This record gives sequence, structure tokens and C-alpha cells, in this order.
Amino acid sequence: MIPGISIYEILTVTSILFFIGVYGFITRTNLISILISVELILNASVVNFVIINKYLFPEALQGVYFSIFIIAVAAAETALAVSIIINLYRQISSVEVKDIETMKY
Amino acid sequence: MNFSSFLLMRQEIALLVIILLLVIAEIFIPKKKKVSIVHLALFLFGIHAIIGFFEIDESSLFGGMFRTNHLIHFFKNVLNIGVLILLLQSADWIQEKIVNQNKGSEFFILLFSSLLGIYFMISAGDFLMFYLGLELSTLPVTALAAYETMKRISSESGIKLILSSALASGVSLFGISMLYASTGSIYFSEVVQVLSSTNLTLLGMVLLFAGISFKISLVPFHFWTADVYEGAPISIASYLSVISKGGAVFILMILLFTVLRPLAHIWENMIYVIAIATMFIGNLFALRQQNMKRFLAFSSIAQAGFILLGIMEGSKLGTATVVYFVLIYIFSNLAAFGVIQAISLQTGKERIKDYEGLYRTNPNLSLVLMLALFSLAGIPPVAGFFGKFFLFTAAASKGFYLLVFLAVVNVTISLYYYLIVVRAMFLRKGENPIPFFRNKIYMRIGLVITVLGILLLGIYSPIYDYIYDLSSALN
Amino acid sequence: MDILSLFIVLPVLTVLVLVFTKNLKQARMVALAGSLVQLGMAINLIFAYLKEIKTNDAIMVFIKDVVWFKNFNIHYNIGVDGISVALLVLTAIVVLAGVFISWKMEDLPKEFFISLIVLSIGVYGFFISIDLFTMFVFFEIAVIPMYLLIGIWGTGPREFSAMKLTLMLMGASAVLLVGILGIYFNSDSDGGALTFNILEIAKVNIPFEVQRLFFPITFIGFAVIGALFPFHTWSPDGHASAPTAVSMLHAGVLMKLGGYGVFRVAIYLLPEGALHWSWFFIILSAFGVIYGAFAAIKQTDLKYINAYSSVSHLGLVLFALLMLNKTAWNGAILQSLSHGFMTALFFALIGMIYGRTHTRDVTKLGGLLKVIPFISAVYVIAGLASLGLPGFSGFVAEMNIFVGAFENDNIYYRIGTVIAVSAIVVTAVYILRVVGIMLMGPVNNEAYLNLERVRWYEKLGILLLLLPIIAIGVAPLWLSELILKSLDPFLKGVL
Amino acid sequence: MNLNLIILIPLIPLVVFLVLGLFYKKIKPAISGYIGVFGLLISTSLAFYAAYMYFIVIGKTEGVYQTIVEKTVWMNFTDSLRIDMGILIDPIAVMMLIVVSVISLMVHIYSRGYMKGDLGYTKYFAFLSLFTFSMYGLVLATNLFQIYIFWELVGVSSYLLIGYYYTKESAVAAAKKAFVVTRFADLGFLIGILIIGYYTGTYDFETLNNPEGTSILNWASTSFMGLSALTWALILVFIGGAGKSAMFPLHIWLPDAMEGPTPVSALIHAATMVVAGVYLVARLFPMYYFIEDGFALNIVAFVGAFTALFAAVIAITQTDIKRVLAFSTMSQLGYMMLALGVSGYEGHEGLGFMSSMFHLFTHAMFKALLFLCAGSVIHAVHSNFLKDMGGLRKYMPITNITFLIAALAIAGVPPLAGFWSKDEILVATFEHSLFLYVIGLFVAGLTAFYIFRIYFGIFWGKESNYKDKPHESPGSMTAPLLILAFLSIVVGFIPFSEFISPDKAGFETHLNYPLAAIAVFAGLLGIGLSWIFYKKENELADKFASRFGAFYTWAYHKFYFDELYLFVTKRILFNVIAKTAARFDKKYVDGTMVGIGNQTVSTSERIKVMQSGKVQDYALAFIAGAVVLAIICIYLWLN
Repeated sequence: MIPGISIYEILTVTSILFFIGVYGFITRTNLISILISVELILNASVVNFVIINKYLFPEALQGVYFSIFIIAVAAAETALAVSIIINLYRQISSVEVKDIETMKY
Repeated sequence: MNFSSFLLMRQEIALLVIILLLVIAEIFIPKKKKVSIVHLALFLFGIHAIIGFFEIDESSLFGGMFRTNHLIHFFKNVLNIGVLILLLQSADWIQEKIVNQNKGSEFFILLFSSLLGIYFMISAGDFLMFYLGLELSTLPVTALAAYETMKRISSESGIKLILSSALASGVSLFGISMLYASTGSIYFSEVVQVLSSTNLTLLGMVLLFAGISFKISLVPFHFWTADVYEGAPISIASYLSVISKGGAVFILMILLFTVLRPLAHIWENMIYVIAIATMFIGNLFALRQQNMKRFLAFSSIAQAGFILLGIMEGSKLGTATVVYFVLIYIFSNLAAFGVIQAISLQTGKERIKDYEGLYRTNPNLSLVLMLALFSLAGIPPVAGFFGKFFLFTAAASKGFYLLVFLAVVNVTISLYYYLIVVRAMFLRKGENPIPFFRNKIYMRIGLVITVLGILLLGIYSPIYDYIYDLSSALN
Repeated sequence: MDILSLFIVLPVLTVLVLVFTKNLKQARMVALAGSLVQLGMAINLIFAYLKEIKTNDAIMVFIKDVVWFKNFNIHYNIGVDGISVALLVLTAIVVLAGVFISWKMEDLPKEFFISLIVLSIGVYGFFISIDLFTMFVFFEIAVIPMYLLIGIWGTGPREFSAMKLTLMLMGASAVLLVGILGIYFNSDSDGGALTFNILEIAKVNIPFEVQRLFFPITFIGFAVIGALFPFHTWSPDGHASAPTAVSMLHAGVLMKLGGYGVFRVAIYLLPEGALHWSWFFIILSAFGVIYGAFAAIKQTDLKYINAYSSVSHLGLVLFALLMLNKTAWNGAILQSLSHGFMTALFFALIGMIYGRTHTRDVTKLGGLLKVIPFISAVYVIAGLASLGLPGFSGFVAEMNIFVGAFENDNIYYRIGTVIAVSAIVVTAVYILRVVGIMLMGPVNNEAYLNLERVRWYEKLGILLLLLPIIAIGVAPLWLSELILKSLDPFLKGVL
Repeated sequence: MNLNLIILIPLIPLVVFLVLGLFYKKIKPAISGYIGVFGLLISTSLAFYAAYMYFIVIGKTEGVYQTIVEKTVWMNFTDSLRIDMGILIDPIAVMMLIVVSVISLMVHIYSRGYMKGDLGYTKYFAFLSLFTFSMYGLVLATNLFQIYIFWELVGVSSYLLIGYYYTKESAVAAAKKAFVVTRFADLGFLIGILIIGYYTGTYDFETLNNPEGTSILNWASTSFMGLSALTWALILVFIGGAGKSAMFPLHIWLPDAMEGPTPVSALIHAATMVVAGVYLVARLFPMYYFIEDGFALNIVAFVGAFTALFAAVIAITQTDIKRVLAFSTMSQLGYMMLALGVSGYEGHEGLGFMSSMFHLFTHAMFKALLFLCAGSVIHAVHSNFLKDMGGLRKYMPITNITFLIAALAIAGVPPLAGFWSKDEILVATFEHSLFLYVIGLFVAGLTAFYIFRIYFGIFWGKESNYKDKPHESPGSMTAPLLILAFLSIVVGFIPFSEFISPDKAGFETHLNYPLAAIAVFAGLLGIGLSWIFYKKENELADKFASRFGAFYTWAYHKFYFDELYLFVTKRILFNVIAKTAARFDKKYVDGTMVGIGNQTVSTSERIKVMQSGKVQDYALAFIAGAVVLAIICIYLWLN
């Protein structure tokens, strides 16, 4: 509970965060940047869980430990993604998203 | 807590043990004998699959986070069989191409981890377990998709898969947080009691649905499918299209039928739209594919659209028909992928054009592929027909005749492209047909099992009756 | 094993044996043996049936009912009445003749005979089914081998034709599926359980609104395979590309599934829907009758002529079925049989001519009567039978249809009837045109002078088909009585 | 009377046909001829036995000849409507039996000589037997459907025999034309039968023709466009008869039918099959007479009269002798129809009916004779055309004499057969309508003129340059000629009205001397004119023809009816309708079906850009899809 700040404001922030993430995912040209955008999306959810737990249902800690798990999984995900990106970089010396369009239609 | 209740998790624990054993084996088996890890993995998993058929009690663990019942258990067994067939079919590939890169045991470990994730996902009793299972089932597969590290398209497909799946899981998490906000719980059993239709829950439902749809590759969340199937190793494409999709269908059904039941009148319409879009888009894209894997990717999208018809029914009949269809679909699609795998392994050819004249050089393989395609197309007397007919029956039982009509239109379209492959194999002589070759024993066993499944699952009715009896579990 | 299940089991066994054959000689012997036994069983069935109905006045006899999918109340339920017995005999004869005609099938013989016999399994099963689901299963089993049969062993644009034929027929069966489901889910209208059993559903009073909706769907679903205008276009291309035996089986037997299905399912189960819609489909089918005949006049490919002639003749079947009285129905069934024999005979002859001259273009042929007299003479006879000459089966059937059609005193019916009757003149025109150009006249190509005379197996195939045509034509009474007896149950709904 | 023997009459030719047809390769030609003749000899004897028994031994009961019927069910349509097969014996049937038997026997004998050496000798006799069987069946039919069945069968025998020389294009075309035209007429017949069946509930002649029967009493119960339904039916039935009997305007097939072997023309296209139409109307005469006061009968009369005139005019101009005879046949058939059309029912009023049948009988004799003579001539000179003949009387004395007898008979010169029957027709017509009588009389004159035109042209006049000398035909051909000539002289003296009348009671007839004299005068006038024109080679005929100019040309071209029909069939039916149907089918119906397929494929091609390969596009679609779904759901929830 942060005094003076209602849940709506925080939820608005997380929603904005979410959409910034989505926007970044769609517009960035670098794979790493896209990965960062994904993190934004995940973090929006993390904050959501914590805030909802804290503001609305403080009697149990479901949201909080959910968010911990999300952080852990997100880390694994990032690690995996980066390793694949590195593998790609070895082959084509590029991490641009426009270079991974060989398969289409 | 009674430790015997951990027996409810017998399947998961057994799989975990197998994974650990493989890790140990990887350490202790000398480099020259790494091939034997394939046999070991197959052996262990074979035992696991057989043991799986012993009954398990219906109950839940960890305060409801994990639960199991006969239907879920049965479904895990179905997945086991699917994975077993898949392993049999990929054994040769692993022996020839993977083991010498010293990546043999990882393949099994990752694959089994993913399967473990699916186990947890379908056994989930709350959103956390569901989420963890979902991620556990996806992440190893992304690694596997990029497994052929020397191939550019393999890496590409890995990236596409992991980025898309990260987005999907992010979106569904956001949805779950909304459901959590409106219900105050992440336990399915509690959520369903307080769930009512509000803006927030509806939005949550849609986002959650989008996340799962991604795995089932429903339109418009399907775009990754074709690219990833094309780039990934065939066994992984196969895994994605049958096991991963099957598990996701099952959890979608659980979520819709149990957790989101109060919103049934809303999601019914949503599924209606998605089903139509999925069938049409899947079929229309499949029409002009040249690459067998891409072709099967779109075909599997269309099949997912048909599955939604069963889900529309929304109760016991729907559950039974969907599970039955998935069972048949696993066999049919695995047969198709198996043949592609065999041919690709021998000749490296994956295009439909390369299959011209196949019947005259390799009659058995082409017959298997034909049966598989007929089963996918839904032509009697092979199993696919029964699966589809029952799905349509389920939809018609609720009066969705128009939907059924559109579905049968799509069946006709799909028949066209399945027949294109049959045409290549049987009707054309081909200038440069694939020469005759003999498959190794594992591949042959794998194909024979699928053929038996395709032929018997439909005609032998007790299987459906058994599934139907189990299906009340979801309601 | 009951007498009817043998019709399924025996071909399946034949197929299994065929799988192990090594060459053409073995394959055709096995196929011949199998189809001979089938014919024997079919003939035996006639006598068994005649004996049975003396003591048993059920609608269908020799019923064998085994639960298949109990949750859907799907049964493997088979039985026969006079109509199906007659059609079974037709099938057995045409299949046997088809085996004879394919005696020299050099390319992939084993696969050819397997496909042929699988097709016949579908047809047999369809005719003996009482359960809608089983019927539908067999229906599709009968259709799908066509793709391979035409595609692999066909001529001309075989791939295209095979694809078109399969897609249109499967599309129709897909539509049919909706109809069947619609019937199934309304089979509890009287408070009973849902059922696929035709005899049970017939007892149920399905609400009129439902009948009105599902009759056209079911009707069209079946009628496409019966070459209903304007869904007939798969047939000319398909027939033209198909190998001889397949054309025979397809036009002779498979297209009959349409009429039979319309009768057994659409009209029997949805009689009020039939009454409501009959005027529309009567006009459509009557138009198809005359249209097919006219379209046949200008064709030059023999198979196209015959295909359009089939459109015309089978249009008459649908037309008669919609007349909703016993006489016309009797005529429709007789026409199905008669057309089955006749058109199979035609295709057999066309195949022989094509095999010898390597052309099916009538304008390129001439004077064949002089060089291959037996084949040509039978062609003339078949032609005369086809244009409805007394003494042949076609006449009997057509007269029943026309008399039956005249029983209805309604302006739509009358218009349709007069149109349909007029086709007998147009039929004469196109048949005599072919006879005149192709068989008569001087021999117009020296190469034709040394054409091979008819071989024994071809002769057997021809006679097998010709004899029933004459037998029915000369003494129709026993057959029409056999059929008439089975028509009463159908009448209940439409009165 | 033993009916089993009567049944044998048609069955014997059938057996002969089957034997010859099935074993045509094994039987030697000479033997097949004997089989045919022998079979028919038995049938003929049985026919005479039947006549003797029926008219003499059994005779009248209660003043009328009873109708004897023996039948068995062939097929059931409804509870009341069915097709029976059987035999019906009444005066006209017996008379027809005699006609068919005698002519057929003569033709069989004649053909043994005429067809000698032909490759298809056995086949020919098989077809002849088939025809004879069908004709017997038609004559003895007990109901409308049976008559229709045999009607079709005689049609097909005719087709087969016209097309007998199947390697000749013209023969093939003629056969096809004959079949299709009569088939078209049969369409009317069939619809007529269907209407009668529907409104009366029976096809049986006995029931239909019964003057007190329900069908005749209740004819007015239904009407359609101002006429009763049964009248329409009778008109349609008459169309069928008109087709077979080559009435205008369905006559065009008969001249072409002369492509067949000449004996066939004699048998089928002169004496027996072509009178089937007349026989049909006679068979249904009570219906025609009683229903709607004989409205349909008037049509019969006028069509008959017109055809008689029309054909006679054309006959004058033709140069092919067989065609002249063909048109002459048409003309005489018109006569018979005319007579039927003007007939009454009871007693002496039935004179028209009687005379029609009488003329049918006598005409069969002398027209068959004419054809056989023509055949004999053609056999000798190998040509059908007048220009290739002339002066043959020296070479072929028997043929000459017999032809002359026949010509005199048809011209109506007493006391030959034709005089008696024609005179009765004219009397009947005179009593009915003066207008028709005048036409009839004029035609009588024309008949005499054209028949003597060819007589003189063949046997007198200037000799052509014969390659090899013509010679008299062999005995197998001349014997039938002599027999028929004898018959042509004597049959006129049979007291026909005693035996045949509409009410079957019979009546007395007396020669009406003034009318007979006028008729004979007309005939003699015709003969005289042709004597002047054609006896010796002279310019008169040509001058006369050029005087008529256009009309002559018209008549020579048969008033362009062939061309008209060709236009309608070839241009309109084939080229317009059939071609349109075929093209419509290919382009639109099939086009639609194929178009649906192609459209699907091209749609697939068009939407492929969606799968762009860009992972970010996929994400955009993902999010957009979710948003759209959310909007749909919320929209649904709000409603």
C-alpha cells in the first residue's frame, strides 16, 4: 500500500507498461530490443500481480509468489532467447529482425 | 501429509526420474558409446509409458495446485504413446545426426522436460501451476527447435518460437492478473465460484485464451506455426503439432469447461468466430504449400479449427469427442510426420514435388502416408473420419448447423490438398523419384503402431466408449 | 456369419488375398473368384429373400443389429428389402463384368483390383445399411477409391478429372453429413432416444419446419452423386478420364447410390419435406433430363455422350422419386437397374472400341459394324435399349415412371412430366447419330480393317450385362412385383 | 377356335428371328431363307384358319361378331393400370392378320431371289421375321400399351431394314430419319396413352371402346383449353398414327425409307407397317366417334384428305420410281384416313370405316405388287430412275403384265380390287362432305395419271442404253408377282361389309352407279392423259411442266419440306439448342464448379502476404486479434 496512490493509477501505469512492451515488440528492429520489450510485458504482469494482491486481496499471498515465479521464468526465457540469438549471430553476423524472414508464405 | 498421496504424481515423478537418469547416463557413458543413450532413453520411456496405464486415484495435491483424475491420467497416457511413437520415429535421426554432435542426451532431456511441463499444465489446479507447466512445456521446445545449430532456418525458427511464445505468455499472464483481480484467487475451484461476466473478466478471459490459442495455433495466433515447423527438426515439428497442441487443447478445454463455465455464453461466440477463421485460414494457406512440413503445419491449424467444434458443445459430449479426436489426430499426424522423417533422413527431400512416383519405388511408405492423410481428411474407414464425425455431431447437438456446414465445406477444401500429396505419390510417375530404401527397425515399429492406430481407433468402438465414460470428470 | 454381412466380409477377404498376389494373372484370378462368389451370393440372396418374405412381413428382413458406438446409438445395422436386393444383384453383376473387362490391366494390376473391390464394398454396404451412420461410412468408402482409380489408370486429363470428381462428390457427402446430423438430432421428436436407425426414424413425426430445412440438404447431398443438374459436371469429365471398368462401375453402380439414398433417406424419413419441395426439384430434374439429352447431341467423345446420357437417364430417376407414388418409384428403381446395366455395357463397349482404335472421337470412327461386328451389334442393341425400346429394361422403367408421373394432377408435375417424356425423342437422336456415324457407313480408316475381334473375356463381360437388360425387358413382372412389395412403407409418409 | 394356335401366329416368326439371329454365323444362307419362308407359311396357314374359324365357323352371335380376348399380365403400374400381353381377335384384327401374312409370305419368297448372294442374307431374314412378329403383335394387341410396344418394335425393325445397306451413307441417314420422325410422333402417342390411362383408368380396348363404357360416357368431365382431355388424348394418339402412316406433316421419312431393299419397301413401307396408323385409328374408332362428337375424327379426315392430295401432286413430279410409289402410298393412306374420318358408327353409316379397311386390304395387295414389280425392274436395270428405263415390256413380260394389273387396280378401273374399295370411300365421303369428295375424286384422277406415267416410262417409251440386256427375274420373284396379281384382281369381290363394320354387325352395300361412273371416269381420264404424255417419247410433258413453272419445281422438291425439317432440326435444334446446351454446360455450369475451385486457390494466393515471415507482423496480428476478440466479447456482454 503506497499512501496517496490508488490502485487505479498503478494499474494504469502497468497497462501503459504493457503496451509500451507491445509497441516495442512490434517496432524494434533489433532482436535484443525485442527481447527487452518482452521483459516489459512480463514486468507489467509482475507488478499487476503484486499490486492486486496488496491492494485488493491482502489476506493471502497468491499474487506475490506468482510474481516471483514469473520473474524466475522470465530469466530462463531470456537466457534461452539470448543463446539462440547468439547462435544465429554466429551464422549470419546479424541480430536484425529483418534477417530472419527467409521462411514465409 | 501422507506421502502415499505423492503417488498421484507418479507419472511426473517417473518422468523426472528418467530425466535424471539420462543426465547421469550422459556423464557416465563414454563418448564412443553415446549411441546407446538412444536405446536407453527409448527403453526407459517405453517402460514409463506402459506403467502409465496402471490406474491412479482421483484427487488433488498441494491444496489443489495439482490434481488428477482418470481423464487427465488417460490423456497423459495418450501423450506418452504419442511421444513414444515420436521417439521411435526420430531414433534413427538422433543416432545419425545428433549423437555425433554430442547432443543426444540433451535432446531427450529437453523433450521429456517439455512433456513434464505438459503433464503439469493439464494437471494444474491453479493458474500458477498452469503457467509453470505452460512455460516448462514451451521453453525446452524452443531450444529443440533451434537444435540444428548449423542450419540458419533452425535458428530462425527457434527465435520466432521463443519470441512469439514469450509474447503469448506475457499476454496470458496479463490476462490471468485480470482474472485474479476480479476473483481474488488463482485456484480454479475458487475462481469458478466467484466468476461473473464483467469487462475485466472478459478481457482477462480473452487474453488468457489468446495465450493458449497460441499453443494450439488458432487464427490469428497461429502465424509462428508454419515458419517454426519448417525450420525446426522434423521430430520437433511433429512434437509441436501433436503433443504440444494436444496438451494445450486439453487445458483449454479444462479452462473453458470448468473455470470459465460462467462465461460460456460469451466464449461460445468467441470460439464460433475463431473456429471459422481457423478452418478457413488454415485450409486456404495449406492449399498452395510446396514443403511437406509447412503443408502439415497449415493442415494442423485447420485441424485445430475442427477441434473447436467439439469444444463448442461445452460439456461431456464435447470433452469426449475432443479427446477422442486428439487421440486419433496424434496417430494420424505422427504417421505423416514419420514418413516425412524417414524420407528426409534418407534423401533430405521435403518438397511435395519430390514425392512424385513414391508409390512405385516405396509402396509401403506411401501407403502409410496415404492412410495418414485420409485420416486427417476424415475419410472412412480410417479413424479420422470417426473423430471428425463425432466432433461435428457434438457441434450439431447444440444446434450449430451452420458451423457444421462451414466445417464440412472446409473438409472438402482440405481434401483437395491432402489429395495433392496423394496425387504426387500415386498418380504421377515423377522424373526423379526417390529410390527404394529400407527403414531401420525403430522407424518401422513407429510407423506400424501409427498405422494400427489409424485403422483400429475408429472402427473399434470401445475406445470411444471408454473415453466417454471418463469424460464426466470435467463437469 | 449372416447372409448380408458376407457381402462385406467376402470382398474384404478378397482384398486381403489380393494384397499377396504377385502379378496380373494371380490378381485377376483372385478378383474373378471373389466377384464370382459375390454374384453367386447375390443370386442366392434373391431366392432367400423371396422365401423369407413369405413368412416375414417386416419392412426389412435378414436384419443384423450390433451396437457399435453405444453413446451415439450408432449400430452396425443391416437388412434388405426388395429394392436393395435388386441393387445388390446389379452391383454383383457389374463388378464381375468389370473384372472381365479389366482382364488385361497391365499397370499395377493388384492395386487396380483392390481399389475396384474396395469400391464395391462401399456400394454393398451402402445398399444393406439400415443405420444412417453406417450408410454414410459406406457411402464415402465407395467414393474415395474413385480418385485413385481414375487418377492412376485413367486417360486424358485424368488428374484434373479425378480431383474434380472426388471433390464434388465428397463436397456433396459433406453437405449430406449436415442433413444426417439434422435428422439424427430430431429423431427424438416423439420423445424416444436419438437414433440413426432408419426404420425407427421413419416412425417418428419429425416437425415440419425441420423437414423443410433438412430435406433439400439431404436431397442435394445424395443427388449430386445421382448427377442432379446443375451438380452433374463431375460426371462427364470423370467418366471420360476413367478406365473402362471404373466408368462401368461408377456409372453403373455408384451413381445409383444417389437415387437410392434420396429415396431411403430424404423421402422416406422426411416425407413432408419432400411434399413441400418436390415441385422445385421436379422441375430441376426434368430440366436435367432434357438438358442432358440435348447436351449429348453435340458431343464427339463417346464417353461424354454416354456421360450426358447418364445425366439424362438418372435425372429421370430423381424425377420419378419425387413423384411420390408407387408406380413412379417402381419406375425409378427399375430405371436405376436398367441404367446400371445399360450404361455399364456402353462403357464396356466404348472401352473395347477405344482399346482397338485408340480414339473415342465419333467423327474419326466409321463403319465399325463391318470390322468388329459383335461389339458393334451389341452397341446397337445397347443403344436401342437406351432409347427405351420395348423388349429392353429401359422401356419398362420409363413407362412406369411416365405412368406414375401422370398420376399427379398438378401443373408443375405435368409440365415436368411432358418435358421429361419429350426426352425420349432427343435420346433417339443422339443415340442414332452415334450408331450412324460410328458403326454404319463405310470404313473410313484402313487401319480399322485389321481390328482385333472380340475376345472371350470381353464377350463374357458383355453378355453378363446384356442378359439382364433383355430379361428385365421381356419379363418385368417378377422384378417389379419384388420391388413394389417393398414400396408400401415409403408411401405412408407422403399420403 | 383354338387360341393356342392363334398365339403361334406371332410366336413362329419370333422363334425364326431368334434362331436366325443367334446362330447367324452357323446357318448357311440358303437354309435361312427356307427357314424364314417355312415359318411364315405356317403362320399364314394359321391366319387363314383363324379367319375361317372366326368369320365362318363361329360367325355372329346376336348379330355381331364377338371380340375374343385372351391375355396375361405383363406388368402392373397401379391397381387398375397395367400392361397385358395377349391376343384380341375381332374382324379388323383377323383381316390384318391375313394382310400381314400374305404380303409377308410373298415378300419372303420374293426376297429369296432378290437378295441372293447378299452378304447379310441370314441377317436380312432375321430382321424380316422380327418385323413380321412385331406386326402380328401390333395387330393382335389387346390394349393401348401392347400396341405401343409392338408399334415401337415395328419401328425399330423398319429402322434396321431401311439401314440394311449400312455402308451406304444415304441408307443410314434415311433409317435414322425414319426412326426419329416416327419417334417424335410416338411421343404424341405415348402422351395420349398416358392421358387416356389417367382419365379412364384402363388401357384395354374392350373397355375403352365400349359405347356404354364410362370412358365414353364421361368424356366431358375434364377439359383443357376448350377441348376435353380425352379429345386431346385422341388427337395425340392420332399424331402417333400419323407418324407411322406418313400423314402430312410427318411424312418426310417415307420417301427416304425407299433406301431399304425393295422387298422391304413392299412389305413395310407399302402394305403393312405404314397402315398401322390407320389400323390404330380404326382400333379406337368408337372412342374417336363418340368422344366430343367426333371432333378428333374431323381432324383425321382433313389431314387424310390433304395428305392424299399433297402426296399425289408430288408423286407426279418424281423420277425415282420407288419414290413415286412411296408418295402414292402416302396418298392412298390419306385416302384411308379420310374414309375413317368421315365414317359413322352404326349400320350403313359405318361405310367409311368399312371402306377404309377394305381399301387397306386391297391396297396392300396391289401396292405390294407394284413394289415387287419395281423391285424386279430395278433388279434388272440396277437403277431406280425412270431415265434409265424404258421399253422393258419386251424383256420382262411377266413383270409388265403384273405391273399393269396393279396399276389398273390402283387407278380404280373395274373390276379390279382398287375400284371397289375406292368407290366405297368416295361414296362415304360424298355422303359426309362435298368438299372432301371433290378432293378425293381429284386425287383419284391424279393417281391414275402418275401411276401410268411410270408404267409407260418403264415399260414403253424409248429404251435406255442398257449395259447388259435386262432379263426377266427368276421364278422365286415372279411367282409372288403372279400370286399378288391374281389377288389384286379378285379380292375386290369379297363382301367386305358383311364382315367389317364399326359396330361389328355388318351391313349390305350396293354399288352407287353414278358416283362409281364418275370415279371410273376420273381414273380413265388420268390414264388417258398419261397415255398422251408418256406413251411415246415427246415434248408434251416437259412443256406442260414448264407451264406450271414454280409450282412444278416446288412439287418436285416435295414442297421443300425436307429442307424445312432440316432447317428446324439441324439449324435450330442441333446448332442452337444442343450446341447451346453443350456450351452452356461447359462454360457456365461446369465453369461455376471449376470456378469455385479456382477462386479458392486464387484466394489462397492472394492472402499469402499475411504470412510475411516477419515475427513482428505476427505479434501485431496476435495483439490485434486479442483486441478484436475482446471487443466482440464485451459487445456481446453488453447486449
